[in-house]
Amino acid sequence: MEHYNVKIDAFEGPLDLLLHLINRLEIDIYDIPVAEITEQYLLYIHTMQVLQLDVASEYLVMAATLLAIKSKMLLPKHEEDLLDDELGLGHEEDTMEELVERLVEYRKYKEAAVDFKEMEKERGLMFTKPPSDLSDYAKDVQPEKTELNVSLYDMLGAFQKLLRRQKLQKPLSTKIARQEIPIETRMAEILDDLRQFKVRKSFYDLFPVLDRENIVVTFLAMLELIKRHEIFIEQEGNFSEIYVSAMEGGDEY
Amino acid sequence: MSINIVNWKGIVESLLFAAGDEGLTLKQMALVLEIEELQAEEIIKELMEDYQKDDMRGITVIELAGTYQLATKKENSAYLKRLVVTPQASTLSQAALETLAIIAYKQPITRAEIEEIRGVKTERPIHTLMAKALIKEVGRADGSGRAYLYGTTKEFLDYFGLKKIEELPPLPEKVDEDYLQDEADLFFDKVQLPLAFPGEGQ
Amino acid sequence: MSINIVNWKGIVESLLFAAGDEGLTLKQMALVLEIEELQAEEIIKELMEDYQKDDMRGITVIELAGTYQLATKKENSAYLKRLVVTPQASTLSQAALETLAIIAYKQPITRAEIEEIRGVKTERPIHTLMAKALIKEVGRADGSGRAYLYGTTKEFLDYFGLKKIEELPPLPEKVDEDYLQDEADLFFDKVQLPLAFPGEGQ
Repeated sequence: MEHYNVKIDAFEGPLDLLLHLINRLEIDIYDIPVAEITEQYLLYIHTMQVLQLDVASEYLVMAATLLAIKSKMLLPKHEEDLLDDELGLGHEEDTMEELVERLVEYRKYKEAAVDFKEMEKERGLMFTKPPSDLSDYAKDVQPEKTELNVSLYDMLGAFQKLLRRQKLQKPLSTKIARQEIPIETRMAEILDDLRQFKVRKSFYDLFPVLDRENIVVTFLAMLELIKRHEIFIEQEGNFSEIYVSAMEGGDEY
Repeated sequence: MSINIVNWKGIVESLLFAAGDEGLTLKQMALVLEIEELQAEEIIKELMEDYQKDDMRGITVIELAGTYQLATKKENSAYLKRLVVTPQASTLSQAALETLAIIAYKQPITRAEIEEIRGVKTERPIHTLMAKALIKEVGRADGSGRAYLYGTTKEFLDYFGLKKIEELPPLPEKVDEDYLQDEADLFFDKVQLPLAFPGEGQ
Repeated sequence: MSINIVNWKGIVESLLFAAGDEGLTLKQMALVLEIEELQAEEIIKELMEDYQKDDMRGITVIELAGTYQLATKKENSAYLKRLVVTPQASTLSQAALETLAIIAYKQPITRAEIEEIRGVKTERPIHTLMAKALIKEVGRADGSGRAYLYGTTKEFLDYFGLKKIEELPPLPEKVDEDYLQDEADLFFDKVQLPLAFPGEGQ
């Protein structure tokens, strides 16, 4: 079930993926074993493809770069120098050095983003109040037609503040209402539903709540039930109604 | 009593502050703090006493129709008036900017609808924006009240350097929605395969 | 000194309360109170001290984006979360945070330069950050493309609880090697199965 959660954006790009591999292999960023890292990198790309996830072009470009560095390093030193001289290229260290530099630079901001996340959280612990309504103090004051000194961004900023402003819960309860629906819960509900009626149900009737979260969770729950042979799906012809029924003697979930 | 270990007074002060003009009833406080209403009343009485005793405070707790709320002390109202009159660093207050944003994105819109979104009275910001010719009345709403509908003006576009209202940057919810949509599309692309061969394993 | 006769601290507290999350600058306070900015600063510092000293208080004065405002103390956040809902509680994505970090430290900066550092397209995070008013266009780069340059906004400071941009923590030069480990493991736990048989499907 779990691998359904994997998204292509599990990494923020090829540099992020490389940093991850470097960490996982516990190697020094300034002394990267090119062959190993390339192999691991390609394995990852391959996995993504097995999982039928789109692999963004940036990842493929990086794969090519790694392969180029690796193959150049395999060449005997003098041949490689000859080749470089012929083609007017620098040494392979230059490309590797460049990559390491990029990794180090990127890592700084990735780390800073961790700080930002923490600051965001800390700030969220403090609550403020909207400006008081002071109209009573200003009844006889006429707004002057002065030069404005604000930009579109000030307006958007004020609007963001408004959106972030907390509101009293109505009706007030001690629990926060919105909750994610666990797939397991939805699976049990679907099974109950199907077993109770003992007949097949239209696929579409199994989506009682048409919000995105519900649709996705219900769909995932169905996939999992199919995998576990707990439900059965039939369709008589292309584009005809899809029916879902409970399998007899399926494991009690 | 445990009341002295947990800082109930401080917590109640926080709650009253965040509740703003809406205030809180004893029942609400008791619910949030998971205590009895009687205890809540005791805490708020103590808090009120503290405020009363301390002449240096600029705010106080008031009771209005069964709800408690924080408010500025009456003695300081002259300064609040000056706050309203004193020219702002930026010439539009945050209240006015918020109101302008709501009108820009949701026009035509009535004052009641704006107040619903902002949660506070909006008479004055509308007044200010009208005086600065950034908004205007564009019609009347259907219904008994026939309330005025507000919209932005040509001056608004000029001022913010927009050719037309559609040039406003999209709202974040909109962006997030688009983003979710993409994600969902991606997801449904991915999982199509198993659906196509549902009974295969049987 | 007249500061002790007029209850300045109380007045400032009233003003801050009324200003709410719009906050007040020293300049505004000085204007309203008809005193020097330095005096205003002195008063606010005293007020902040009073709040800090008194553990029983549930609110405090914070400095955000060049303004002072009242806010609830962090310790009480658990109770406040029971009382209020924050409609836009959604936090920034990893992509948005990285992009924002690059902009914050290297502003003004073009999108191409950001993409150079991140190694991926960054159009969407920039879009989100603009819509959330955390960044803005601050000019155009020289050169043929005349690309937009991005910088952070006042809302950025507010959102992250910063007084001013100089208050940003220094950019980490030396990085702790472990920081990535957790999230990485999470991913590989999930995909371990296919990883074990990479060539199987061929």
